[in-house]
Amino acid sequence: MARKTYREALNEALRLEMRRDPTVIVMGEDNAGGMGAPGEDDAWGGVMGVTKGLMPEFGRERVLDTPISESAFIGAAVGAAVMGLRPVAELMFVDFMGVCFDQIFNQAAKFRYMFGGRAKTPVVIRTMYGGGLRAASQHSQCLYPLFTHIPGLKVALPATPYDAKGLMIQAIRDDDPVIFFEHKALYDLPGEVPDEAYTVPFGEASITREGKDVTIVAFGRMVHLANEVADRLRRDKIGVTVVDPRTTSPLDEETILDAVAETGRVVIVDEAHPRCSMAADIARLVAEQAFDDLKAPIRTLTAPHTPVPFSPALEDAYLPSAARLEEMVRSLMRA
Amino acid sequence: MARKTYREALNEALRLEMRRDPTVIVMGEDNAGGMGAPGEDDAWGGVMGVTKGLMPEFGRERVLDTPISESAFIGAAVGAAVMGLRPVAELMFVDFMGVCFDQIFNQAAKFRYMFGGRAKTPVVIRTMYGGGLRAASQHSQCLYPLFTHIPGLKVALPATPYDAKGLMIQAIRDDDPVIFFEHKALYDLPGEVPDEAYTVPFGEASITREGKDVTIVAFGRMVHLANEVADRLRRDKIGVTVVDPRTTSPLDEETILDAVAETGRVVIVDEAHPRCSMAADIARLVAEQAFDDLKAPIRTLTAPHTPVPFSPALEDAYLPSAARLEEMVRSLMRA
Amino acid sequence: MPDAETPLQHSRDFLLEAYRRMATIRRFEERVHELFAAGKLPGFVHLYAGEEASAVGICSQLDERDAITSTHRGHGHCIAKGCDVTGMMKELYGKAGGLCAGKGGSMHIADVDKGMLGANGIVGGGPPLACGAALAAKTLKTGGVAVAFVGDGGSNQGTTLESYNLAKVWNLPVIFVIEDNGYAESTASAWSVAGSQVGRAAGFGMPAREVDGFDFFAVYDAAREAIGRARAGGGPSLLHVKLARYFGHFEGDAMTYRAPGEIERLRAEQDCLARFRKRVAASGLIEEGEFAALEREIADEIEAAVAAAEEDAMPPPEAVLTDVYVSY
Amino acid sequence: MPDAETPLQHSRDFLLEAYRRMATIRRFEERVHELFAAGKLPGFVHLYAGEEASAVGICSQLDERDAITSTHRGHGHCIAKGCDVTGMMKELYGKAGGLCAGKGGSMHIADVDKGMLGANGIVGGGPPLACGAALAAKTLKTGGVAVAFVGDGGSNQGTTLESYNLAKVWNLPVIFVIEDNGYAESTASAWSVAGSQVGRAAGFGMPAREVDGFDFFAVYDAAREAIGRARAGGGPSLLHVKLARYFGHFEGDAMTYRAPGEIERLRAEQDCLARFRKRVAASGLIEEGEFAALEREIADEIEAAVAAAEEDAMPPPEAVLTDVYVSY
Ligand SMILES: Cc1ncc(C[n+]2csc(CCOP(=O)(O)OP(=O)(O)O)c2C)c(N)n1
Ligand SMILES: Cc1ncc(C[n+]2csc(CCOP(=O)(O)OP(=O)(O)O)c2C)c(N)n1
Ligand SMILES: [Mg+2]
Ligand SMILES: [Mg+2]
Repeated sequence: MARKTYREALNEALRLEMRRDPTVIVMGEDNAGGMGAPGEDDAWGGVMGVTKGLMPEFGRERVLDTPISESAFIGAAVGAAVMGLRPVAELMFVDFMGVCFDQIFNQAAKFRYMFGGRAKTPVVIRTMYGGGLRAASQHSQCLYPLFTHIPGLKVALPATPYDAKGLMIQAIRDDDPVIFFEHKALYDLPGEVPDEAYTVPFGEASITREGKDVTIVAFGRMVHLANEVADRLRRDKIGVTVVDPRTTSPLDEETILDAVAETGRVVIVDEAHPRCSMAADIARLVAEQAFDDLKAPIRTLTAPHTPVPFSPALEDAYLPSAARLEEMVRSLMRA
Repeated sequence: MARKTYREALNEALRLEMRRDPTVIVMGEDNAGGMGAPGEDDAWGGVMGVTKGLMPEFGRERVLDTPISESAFIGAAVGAAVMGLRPVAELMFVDFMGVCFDQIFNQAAKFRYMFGGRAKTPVVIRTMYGGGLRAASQHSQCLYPLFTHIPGLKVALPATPYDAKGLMIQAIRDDDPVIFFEHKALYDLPGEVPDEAYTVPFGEASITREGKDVTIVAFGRMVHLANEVADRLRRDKIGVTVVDPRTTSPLDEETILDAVAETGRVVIVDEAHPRCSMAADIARLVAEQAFDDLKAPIRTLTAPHTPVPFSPALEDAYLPSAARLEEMVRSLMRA
Repeated sequence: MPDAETPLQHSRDFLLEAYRRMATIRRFEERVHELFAAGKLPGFVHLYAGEEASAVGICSQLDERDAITSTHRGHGHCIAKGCDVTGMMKELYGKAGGLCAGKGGSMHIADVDKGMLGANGIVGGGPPLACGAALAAKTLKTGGVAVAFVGDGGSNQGTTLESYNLAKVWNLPVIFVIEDNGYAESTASAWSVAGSQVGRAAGFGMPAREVDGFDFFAVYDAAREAIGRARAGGGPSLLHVKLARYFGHFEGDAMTYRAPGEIERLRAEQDCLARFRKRVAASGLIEEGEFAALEREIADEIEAAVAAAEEDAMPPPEAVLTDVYVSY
Repeated sequence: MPDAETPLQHSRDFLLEAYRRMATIRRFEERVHELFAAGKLPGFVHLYAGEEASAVGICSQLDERDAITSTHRGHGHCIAKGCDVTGMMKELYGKAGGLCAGKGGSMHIADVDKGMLGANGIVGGGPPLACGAALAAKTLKTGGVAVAFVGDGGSNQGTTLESYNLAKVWNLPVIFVIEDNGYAESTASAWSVAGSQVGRAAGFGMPAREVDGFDFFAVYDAAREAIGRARAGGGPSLLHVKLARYFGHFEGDAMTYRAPGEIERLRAEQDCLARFRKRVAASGLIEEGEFAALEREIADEIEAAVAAAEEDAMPPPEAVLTDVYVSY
């Protein structure tokens, strides 16, 4: 056990699985870097350095740089998965899904079903999401609700280095297509991460705080806000349970419903836009299946129905904050 | 006033607006048809005949056939909108969004915001959606939740010929990008449609049935199922209010909340997949803002979390049916 | 399928088998045409009749290491790659015993075990997948190649064009086959395809040839070169195969955009089956009577497939929920 | 910008104005580089320094009827198309008075009224939009043209390649300018671009030329021909402009993938400003001293822009919610 960052945890997961299984390959723009260039090899290791060092260990045959042609190379990862590889392809920012979504949602997601169960597509698509880096409208979106909507895809959203590693190893070993969301503001987050390989199973939520008054269901980076608020409210004797579903598809409905049964109050915090979001999705789950447990209206905290603004002053106002979450929980306790 | 089909209503809307405003142009694959071919001109009028007859009246300069290059021509419609035209571009089936989504959700949807309010993008993207024609997984999806999620887009889903015409005219005159969803099983549906131009404003739901016991919120083709169920239940003295939001973005929250306040029970019926759907979206709205009005859990009826199957036996089991909707309402009354 | 010595010195067995495949496609499609008109088949159906020399000229040189991706017009590619016609017919009926258990239908018919990675409802959906199949073959060193069948209309899709570049940059064993039947729906390729297919390939540094798609042997020869190059590590190639479809874009299409008499003339003068028979009969290797016998056999086989499909059960409603994931 | 008689007989005014624009870009980018390093500027910033001859060589021939689409590396295109540098600097700071009211930032900087349709955070985002601007000009008969600036990396995006075909099929007045600075992030275009830019254009039947992007006059001449063709209804063209960027892919990039001394050599031997000065001074039309005076003026202008940006207010938090729709 050692302290590692979210980035290091991901790198380690990829490295361990590549060592274990020769069919695992990695591909993406500048995933090694320096391809065809006169300078250093493995010059980048991906734009955030997550794949750094893999090429020197596994060679260019297993760590492939790509042209800027997401449809072609994500589609190639999908096709290769059907034919026996376990590719991990990087869609650098999830905001770029618009140039390659077909290969993900009509091909990878549907093959097994359309082919009557006679195919499997063990592909992982790693992608970066979320706000906070002043990266503006086309590089800050969450968009996991769009992928969660699509049957046939699995969607993982690790909030911690531990989960990042365990979910990534599970994603690679999983026989279904997995969209793996890495929050760009979490790469430097440290945490305890065992050195050996382990998996975090999909569809198992993690309960990061326990309390009897309010349940907060939080996704990705929002889990840290929720933890912070729970810790703060504990001092005022308000008990908060924080549920981090870790994967939105499959979704651990049971843990969420159990928590709500216990607390009777629920706040859902989702960094995505509000409409047809995970906030809405969980609200539906609870309102349909745990209605009689509820002591108060369901509350949701999301980004507003606007693109992500550039200016720091605006982005700070845009993102869900711990302060607003805390106020929402407090107001729910008063209701 | 005359009886016209949904298809004719759409055609008339396009024709009237093209006559009124020379900046309105129409484009899409085979929207006239027969381009470069030795046979008939205007050979198709689109794959469903919606644009038939426009080319003979307005010429090839205003009714453009396109290569199968959705990114290029949908993007061209978007760019032309910024530069002074009001293009109506056809994305034949919404299932094809995956090859051109970027131009819709990162470009058209975000220009106004990213450019600080200093641009407008009056483009309409017409697209066909929905099941029932045995068109299988890649030609039967709904997908309007994905577009509803995106700030900057407006999303229209007419259920009747009257609304089809009025919403289309509104969409063309609207200064924001509109994704216009036409249900493929409704094109032959007849209804009363005035001959002159009129608009149905966005964000105004239509109440198609009134009753005091249960509210059904229904979208697109599902509105007809809801009406059928309401009529059947009326005989058993169960009063059903049916709300057809007509546009999912903007959404007429007030009419929905008023109806729920009156009935205290709500069923949402959505042909889309369940996760992060409009069913979830409305459930959130109600559970958050009308919780105290509720006498029973919110219920939702959607397609399952599976791709759309081909076999008629399977597709019939897949699609929400009036029988299941009726049973759901009845069980809610018993609860 | 047994391999041939050189293109013009094929074995009798090879020729009979090639003809069997082409004639099976033709018969299959003609029966589907009738069945659709009779209201027996649900959904959208696109027929391959007229184009048989392309699928068979190419797939007759592929084996179980090799994969193909197809289009919405996929029946011919299926049969050429060895899919079972009874399973196919059942699939078109939406029956439980179909190749895809009734879930895929004509537009998504597939048999991954046979290296047939699916018809595709998305124009341009196949080429990236073919790059992937080729990458798998290259990485796993199977010696396999991948063939992406693409229509003239599909040649304008960005996914296709990107794939040319990726295949070249990664030096993948893939062959792009542009089946140019002159139309994408009602739109002529003469209008929609700027430049030329061969010129485009050249622009990406990829060897390419235009091929007479009515001539099985021309297709065979061109494909032989391209497949050989791919197997030898020489990277991707493109074939621009010019041919024609005999039926509408989809079943139900009135085809008013075509010239009067166009199809009749094509059938009379360019039919790939007729040309094959003529050429082979001239060589003396196979007699006309043998072809006729083969055709009767095939007709029986297709009839049996139809009967089996008619009799097969619809899938049970519960099957809606299965096969979404391997595990969930 | 005043137009020139023939490419090599430009007026003094034209040359001064062209140089002013190029030098403004250079100075702007150098200041942004410093400001970013000093932690003054948020977000992702990609600098255009080194490539000035391309933006100005082309945009100096455009007027208010004409539109351009840009890339993530958009500052140079903005300045060349006449955007206000103070508004730009404020935008980079995320201030209320920015060209996009602080909502866009470097990656989405735009001024639609000036025909600058935006930097673009999506590689390949621009070319379809440029086709649309060209279509609008054609339909409205304004005589306008559209220019899509694209990087070498962006030349591999399907959206770009599709646009070549659409532009040709629709005969649009659009010019695709591939600004090939040798790299897409850390990846060399020598590796990622199979075939050639000119060959690709030819594959789509589009006239194309390779151009020395360090030479303002070479760019000007090639663009003149392409723009003239487009205005005259002759359809699209492509220019493959070879040039180099002086800074990293984005600010913060250590550029270990470049050869040691590469940038120093480029700056010393190929600098487009230096070459411009040398050539013009040789002609006797403008003296070195005049250039120096111009540069001091520009430096003052940029300093004033920085000061104004520093002083400008942040947008109020409520502004998050505005400008999403015209009405909702
Ligand atoms: C992305 C996408 N766009 C449009 C369509 C609708 N469509 C199906 S087939 C077809 C024409 C295809 O033409 P071509 O590629 O020449 O193949 P052919 O039908 O001639 O075999 C079109 C436009 C589609 N299925 N997918
Ligand atoms: C669709 C998409 N893919 C990837 C990226 C990430 N990205 C931003 S710039 C860039 C390199 C672009 O290279 P090039 O087109 O040559 O432009 P240059 O940076 O050299 O000016 C990449 C990969 C992106 N913004 N959009
Ligand atoms: Mg065709
Ligand atoms: Mg570059």
